[in-house]
Amino acid sequence: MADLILSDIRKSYGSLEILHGIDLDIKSGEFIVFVGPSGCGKSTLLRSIAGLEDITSGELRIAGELVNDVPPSRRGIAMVFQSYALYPHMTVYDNMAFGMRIARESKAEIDRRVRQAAEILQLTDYLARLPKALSGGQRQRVAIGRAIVRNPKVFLFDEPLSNLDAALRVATRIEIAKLKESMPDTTMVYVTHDQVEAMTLADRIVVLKDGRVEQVGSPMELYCHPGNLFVARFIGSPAMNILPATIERAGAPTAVRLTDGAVAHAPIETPESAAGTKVSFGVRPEDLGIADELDGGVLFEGKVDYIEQLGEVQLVYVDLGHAGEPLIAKLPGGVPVARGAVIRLTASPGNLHLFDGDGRAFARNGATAMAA
Amino acid sequence: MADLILSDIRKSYGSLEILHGIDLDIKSGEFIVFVGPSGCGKSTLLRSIAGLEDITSGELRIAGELVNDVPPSRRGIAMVFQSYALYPHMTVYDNMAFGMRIARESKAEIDRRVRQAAEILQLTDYLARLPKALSGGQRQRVAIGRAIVRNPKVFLFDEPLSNLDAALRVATRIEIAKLKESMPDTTMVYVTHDQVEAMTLADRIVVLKDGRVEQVGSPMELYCHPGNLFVARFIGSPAMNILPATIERAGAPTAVRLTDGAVAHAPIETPESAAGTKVSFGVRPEDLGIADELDGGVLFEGKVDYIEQLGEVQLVYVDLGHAGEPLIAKLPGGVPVARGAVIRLTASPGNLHLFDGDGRAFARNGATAMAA
Amino acid sequence: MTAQIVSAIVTVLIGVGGCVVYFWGANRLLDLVFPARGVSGATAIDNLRRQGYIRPWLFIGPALIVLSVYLIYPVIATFYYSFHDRGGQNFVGLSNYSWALGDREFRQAIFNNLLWLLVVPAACTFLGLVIAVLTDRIWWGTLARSLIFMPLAISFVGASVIWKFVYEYRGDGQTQIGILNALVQFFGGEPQVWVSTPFWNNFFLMVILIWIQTGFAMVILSSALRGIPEETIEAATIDGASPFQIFWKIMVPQIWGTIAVVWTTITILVLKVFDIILTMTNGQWNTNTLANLMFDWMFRGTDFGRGATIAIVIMLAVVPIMVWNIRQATREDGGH
Amino acid sequence: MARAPGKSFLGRFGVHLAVAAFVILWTIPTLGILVSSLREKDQIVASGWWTALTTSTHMEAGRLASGSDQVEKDGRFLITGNLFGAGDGRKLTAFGIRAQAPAEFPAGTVADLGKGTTLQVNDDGSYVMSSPVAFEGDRGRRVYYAASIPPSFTAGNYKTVLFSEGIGRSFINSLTVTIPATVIPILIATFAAYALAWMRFPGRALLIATIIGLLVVPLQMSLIPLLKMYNGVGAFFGVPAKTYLGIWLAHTGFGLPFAIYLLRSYIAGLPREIMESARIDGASDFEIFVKIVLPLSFPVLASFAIFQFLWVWNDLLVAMVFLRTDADQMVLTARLNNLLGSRGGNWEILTTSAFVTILVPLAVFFSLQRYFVRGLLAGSVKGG
Amino acid sequence: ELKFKPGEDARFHWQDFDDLQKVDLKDETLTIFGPWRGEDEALVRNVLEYFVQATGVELKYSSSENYEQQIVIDTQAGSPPNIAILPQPGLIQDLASKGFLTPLGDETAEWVKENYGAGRSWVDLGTYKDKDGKPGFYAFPYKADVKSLVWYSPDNFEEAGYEVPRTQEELQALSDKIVADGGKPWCIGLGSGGATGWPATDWVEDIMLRTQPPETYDKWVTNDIPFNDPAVVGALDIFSKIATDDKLVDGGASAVAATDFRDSPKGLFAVPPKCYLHHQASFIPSFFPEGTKLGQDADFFYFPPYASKPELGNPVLGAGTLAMITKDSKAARAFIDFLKMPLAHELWMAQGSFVTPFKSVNQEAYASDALKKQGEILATASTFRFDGSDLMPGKIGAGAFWTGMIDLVGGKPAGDVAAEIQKSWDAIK
Ligand SMILES: Nc1ncnc2c1ncn2[C@@H]1O[C@H](COP(=O)(O)OP(=O)(O)OP(=O)(O)O)[C@@H](O)[C@H]1O
Ligand SMILES: Nc1ncnc2c1ncn2[C@@H]1O[C@H](COP(=O)(O)OP(=O)(O)OP(=O)(O)O)[C@@H](O)[C@H]1O
Ligand SMILES: [Mg+2]
Ligand SMILES: [Mg+2]
Repeated sequence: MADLILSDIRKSYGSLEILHGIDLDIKSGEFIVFVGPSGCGKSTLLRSIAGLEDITSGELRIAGELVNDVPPSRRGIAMVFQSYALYPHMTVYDNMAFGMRIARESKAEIDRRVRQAAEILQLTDYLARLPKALSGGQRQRVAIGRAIVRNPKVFLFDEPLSNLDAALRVATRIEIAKLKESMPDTTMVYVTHDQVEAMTLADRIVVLKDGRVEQVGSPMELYCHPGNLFVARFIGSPAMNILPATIERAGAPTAVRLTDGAVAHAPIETPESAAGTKVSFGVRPEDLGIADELDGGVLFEGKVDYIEQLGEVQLVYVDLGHAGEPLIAKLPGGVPVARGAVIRLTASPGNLHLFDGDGRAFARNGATAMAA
Repeated sequence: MADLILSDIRKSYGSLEILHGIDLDIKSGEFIVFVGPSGCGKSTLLRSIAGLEDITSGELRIAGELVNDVPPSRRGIAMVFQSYALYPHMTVYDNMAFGMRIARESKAEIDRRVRQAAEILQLTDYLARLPKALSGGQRQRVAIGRAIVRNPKVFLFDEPLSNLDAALRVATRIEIAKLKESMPDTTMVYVTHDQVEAMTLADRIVVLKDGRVEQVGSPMELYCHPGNLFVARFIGSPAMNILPATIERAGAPTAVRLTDGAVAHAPIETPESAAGTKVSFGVRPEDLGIADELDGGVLFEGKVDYIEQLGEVQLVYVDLGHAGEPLIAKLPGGVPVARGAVIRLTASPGNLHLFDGDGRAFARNGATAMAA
Repeated sequence: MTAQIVSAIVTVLIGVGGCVVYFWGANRLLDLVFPARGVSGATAIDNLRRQGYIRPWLFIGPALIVLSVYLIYPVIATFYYSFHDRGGQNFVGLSNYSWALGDREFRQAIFNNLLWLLVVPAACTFLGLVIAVLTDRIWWGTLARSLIFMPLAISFVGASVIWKFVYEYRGDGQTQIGILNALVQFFGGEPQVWVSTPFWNNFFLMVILIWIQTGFAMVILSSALRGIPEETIEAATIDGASPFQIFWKIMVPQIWGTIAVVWTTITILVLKVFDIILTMTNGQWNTNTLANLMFDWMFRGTDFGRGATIAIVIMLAVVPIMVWNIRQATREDGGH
Repeated sequence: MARAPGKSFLGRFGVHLAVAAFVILWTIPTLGILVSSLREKDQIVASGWWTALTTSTHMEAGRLASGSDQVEKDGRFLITGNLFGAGDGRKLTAFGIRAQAPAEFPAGTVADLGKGTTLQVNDDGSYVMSSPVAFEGDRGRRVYYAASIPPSFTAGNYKTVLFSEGIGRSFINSLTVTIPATVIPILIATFAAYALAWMRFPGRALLIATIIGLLVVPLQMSLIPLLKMYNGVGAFFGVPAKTYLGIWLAHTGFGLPFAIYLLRSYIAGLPREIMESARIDGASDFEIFVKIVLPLSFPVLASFAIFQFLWVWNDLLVAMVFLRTDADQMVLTARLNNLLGSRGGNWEILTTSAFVTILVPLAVFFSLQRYFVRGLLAGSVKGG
Repeated sequence: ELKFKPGEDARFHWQDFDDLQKVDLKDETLTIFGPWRGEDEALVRNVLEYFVQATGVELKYSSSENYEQQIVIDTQAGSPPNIAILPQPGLIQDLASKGFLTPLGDETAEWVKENYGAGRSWVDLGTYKDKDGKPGFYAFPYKADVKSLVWYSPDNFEEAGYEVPRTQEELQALSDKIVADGGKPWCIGLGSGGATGWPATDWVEDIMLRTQPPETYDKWVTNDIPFNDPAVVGALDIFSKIATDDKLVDGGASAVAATDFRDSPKGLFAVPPKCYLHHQASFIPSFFPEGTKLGQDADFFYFPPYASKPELGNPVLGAGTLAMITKDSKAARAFIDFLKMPLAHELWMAQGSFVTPFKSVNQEAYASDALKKQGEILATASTFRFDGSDLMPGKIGAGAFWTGMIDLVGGKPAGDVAAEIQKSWDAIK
């Protein structure tokens, strides 16, 4: 039982406020992922939870207990540092065993758990080395290993996989997922930049921006119903295409007119008052398709500017003619497109997004959207 | 003009050989990406090129000149370190300006270039800060900035984007691509773990494993024609599914029988002698589809073990019944699959891969394969 | 007065400036003689290589010259004297050494020195470390450090006065002006003549050096402590380590190199210590040490031969430390 | 900023307590001489310095005025006067006329000295001795008394020391010796330490060991050969043998082994990537040294500077040997030393000069403290 | 500034000053290195000032706490001062034997013999062997200390009805009486930091001179009789009987070695007195409590001889500083000549703390009666002997002897102590 309650957490360095009042309710056993642009305060928030930073104001409760003044060692946490923080004078083995030795676990138990973690992280060959004789990825794995051999109530991970190669990353990610499954009561808080990690691991994702929570929700919720423009662009890669548009007819569905004249009908309810207002129209690159293949009418037409081949898919950058960023479409690798050629794209209405002038999403009739 | 020629480069730490004879021919202006599992020697190789490690044996030529004994500063390189290596006592601005100041560039020029780089890397607000007051990602950006303000013949990047968030990563990646384009003569050597980076940026990718080159080729070449099992599994995410099989009929196309009886016909030429031998059969998750939707016969049938929802796509883990890793299929997000249900999968013959007992790929009649 | 101050400032500027000019100028000169900028690639690289051979010597050159003149040359002279008679004129072979071996006082001094070597470096380093750690993060740490540093700033003569007022003995029943005896008396004990209590008086003398040198250890160690990466301490805190465990298992190992430096320096200082002994007891009551004995023979006995012989013995005592340090230095090389 | 290990109230309190204990232990002896330096010469050896802070009772002896001062009044001969000087804070509680019974009579009582002679001493020290017959002799009678002495301090010792002749000049001389003798070894040693830590050349390990070995060379052994050499050089070039340059170099030589040893061990520990990065940025060794190594070595440079400053500042022997002893070159320690009597019993001068000389090093210590920066390397490299 | 205006005070031989003015040393420098610091330095500078004013020489006087060390270094390194003035004959002997001193010549020796009280003794004192073993007169005595003094407080004596003793036997009786009265006769303090022990050597030497003929003393000092000769052991024994008897010394035996010699006389003036007698040389009044008036609050008597040994007369133990030429020059010679003038002595006599055996000086010039009395003791001495420990080699006289004394007061039998010292002596032969 280790739920985490953050109420109005603020943190300043000198006069510079980094966290502007974070409210968060993390249930025991939940897997929470923090995402957000670099420098938005993820590490700071994590470190505040760990007790490594004194929070300037607000309350932090772990398992119901106010821990504002409880030292880190008494909070029952394990943490993977973004900068590893390995003990430079200890071998990999000792780095991992340190916490358990402190807790006076038996030699045999320590050995068992260290070896097991080393196995998972493919570190068995390096157990006797000092950190300085390790590669970047190996160091990161040691940092992870150090956390997972312990048995805390709360796990804190600060970008634990950023230096790992794809295969190892997948493997470790799965290990973390399994770890989570094997300890259903353990709460995990995880910072990452990797969409895939966030999507696959999280029960809920917390999107941070400039020290504020933008949205909290399950991965699918964030993907399908981003609460605002920021989240919409932040979740998903490449980012959602956002275009200026005007509401032609409010209500449900709403009709919007794009700059180049095309009209899209989205199953989104807008208040009557919104009619005629300028809104942002969003569509994800992967929701776009070649117009004649799909049922809807042509939404976009433009010249192919640039193609990025990614193997099974390709990213097509389409110049819509008017100034602004190119539209990106993610098309299957097989679709023949040529640079410079004109391309017509469309998307199904259920995959369209609308944001008001302040960037807030219009409420959507969820069910219809999904079905469409 | 700065081509790089590595001949039989070896590097040992004490008695431990890390690089076992690397041969590589990098043309001037090429963008080369090193990939490989963590600890395979990428950083070491990069550092050897930079002159930070004395190579134990072999020859290294930059622009035709043997540089084994040339100090780093005279090799005309810029490098981004995996561990940042920022000057802790200098502000971000000074960190970036340092190299140019040493080169006695004019104040105005320094300022212009530093500000430009800061703009690109979104560091303008942090120019006056010391590294210790930066977030992980910000530090990494400073490290990149430091390299790009200089004007070297060869750029060396050691995982420059690993701490950046998706949006910034894409942006920086594109900046690097643009940078490359704006300096067609500058050679770039880039270490990354990120498939997408490798695929989008590289002219050629070098796959390393345990200090040896496994394969060198353009991204598509490696994706479509992995030279061996290691490369096949390493390139692409999730990794290619590899299954034991027996060659039923050699020649072109080859027929192989999978463990559970299905027979696949791949447009691959195998020598007659191979008939009946055990081989490895490979198919990428993204090349698999639900059997009844595609033309080929059913290749795999199994129970859905686990589904990972990634938004536009989903990863389906299929238990094929016999021991071994589950088969992974990457299916469009919309395809309805249910955990526990039986699923039948297939793939088009052009996307099948065959590897002999030693893991080497059988030569494929490239053109036919692509067409199929 | 102003003229004096001005001339002092000029003198200082000349002294310091000359030094700066040398380093800057020598490097400049090297760059000019073997230019690396603005010449063709191959020449530049050749020149760089040449620079690489020469530059280290430019860097250590002044140090080497100064060391040779001020230390190596005297060492050689000492060595020479140790084979000569009291005036340094007649060669006497090894007789000074054989004298030393047979001399009771010499053996006593060796024994005392061993005691000092066992106790003082360990105590100073340990106390210095503990104080450095404790004062590291409290708000009045700087003040506390300054107070503990203060003994170091007091000259040896001053220190001996101070300790006179600590160890001073007055007959039983009289007003004690030594605080130690006053305390003893206050608690009903009998005042002691601390500096002449056999065997233990060595320790009372050691206390003085410990009192002085702890500040030295503290200063160096506290600058080293601040170099420890903060995150490793944070990580250990999270790992549940107590402050004690963090101290022993995380901080101490990371500044081990500095501890070794401090230990070595104090060990060597102990080998050389004589001021305290000279002013407090002059080696009487069996408190002599080698350095004081050397001093005695040099300036009281005016026997240069024997003085030099003892000096050579002192220098030989440092050989194990040198060997250990060579090892250390070569090991670092591997790690770099 | 992260917190101190151990955040509990008890933990923190314990730290403060422990530090306080150390500080007290370390300061008591020094406090002793500080107090002593503010006391009268005689007081210093008469009672423990800690009693100086409280009122104490002392047995003292005084002499009455001699017979030549007597007046005749009402047929009796009177000698009056005061045992205490004007403005004296002492109070007399009892007096006596025999050394064996010094407090026989309470203050103010009239003591019978026999043969009709009486003596009355009041608590303010005033007395009246009266006798039916005239007093004889020119030696006044001795009386004994118990006086309670309020805490009394004097700045006299400091006046003696601070206003002694030539002290200002010596102060400047000391600075003239000390500043270059601190800066020069730092410069020379830092360069050497950098070379020994980060440059490759043959014989490096051996050099390091030699330098450590040289730490042990006893200063006293070096003086004679060096002075001989100075005299030789001076005679050869026709310049004085004893110059500031000479003493700077001498102090430099004596301080170098420790400086190099200390600095090398620190500089060798700087993260290698930073140097590599600078190297790639095109910096030469000289530039790396000046722009990277020097600023990053501030903490250790500051520590060494403190020590070297101290040693030179407090040094007497080297200064006496390598400098002339006239006003032009006499350093502060030598000057203060000369205030001491030939037999060195002037505790008040010793204690006072100990405090006078301590001030400058303490100021140096304080001002260099701020270079003991925490986390100087923070944020530069990741991993570890 | 001259302290006494030339020609004005009849106590001084101003003629000397006029003579001195005939010596022209305008372009000369004279460096003098002496043992006097603090107040003494001021006094000696006053004297030197006359030399400077008269001759025009540029004179540099310096001293140092570690002057022994420094003179060794300076002479050895070849940059000695012109004149060194030292109180240790042992050290001078060493310098002479290494050839660092310039002989003063027979006429000077002759002069000393003629003009000084117990002149022979002083000449012997200044005569040392040079490098080749040839004896020569090197050290000119200037400023003496009388050591055979016992200090007391006249008031205390008066009150208790004690008389100044004239013989050792009377002294013994007095001591017994004091004990019987419940007091402690002696204050003895041997503490002197690194030189702890030396005051006891004065005791022993004084006792030696009172129990043995001067020839034995001389042989002892040169080790012609061993240190553990019964004659010496006897003297040690007499001293140890006093110093180790808790009844006889203030603070008890254990305080003897621990008490600083500078603090120890203060016991005389304590209320009530801690002791009644203190054996110490003529310099000690500078360590009396501030305001103590010599002659009134404190006085001394001559450490008396044994009535049972009339043949030994009135021996005096003393010490003094000796001037020598360490670097010859015209000015150095002139300075030695200056020291031969009564004026050079009188100028210091008049400032106090100076005693001289020079017979031609005007005794009226003494600053106090006490000094005058000391001067008389010196002038009327039947035997004068220089402090023996200063005559012994440094390692003994300023080493083993001191240590031995500490052992002695610590309770070690006199015979063992003597044997131990003799062993050290053997070791340096
Ligand atoms: N100083 C050293 N001593 C011994 N082995 C070392 C040393 N430095 C690195 N190694 C080993 O060399 C191998 C290659 O290291 P390198 O840093 O080149 O790996 P990498 O490919 O960059 O890995 P990563 O992607 O994790 O950064 C690793 O196995 C590492 O453990
Ligand atoms: N010591 C400090 N003083 C001032 N500002 C700081 C300090 N440490 C961090 N910051 C600032 O606080 C902000 C949040 O930092 P934090 O490390 O939490 O970011 P982050 O979200 O973890 O970023 P990243 O993904 O790049 O690691 C950043 O803008 C950073 O510059
Ligand atoms: Mg972070
Ligand atoms: Mg790497």
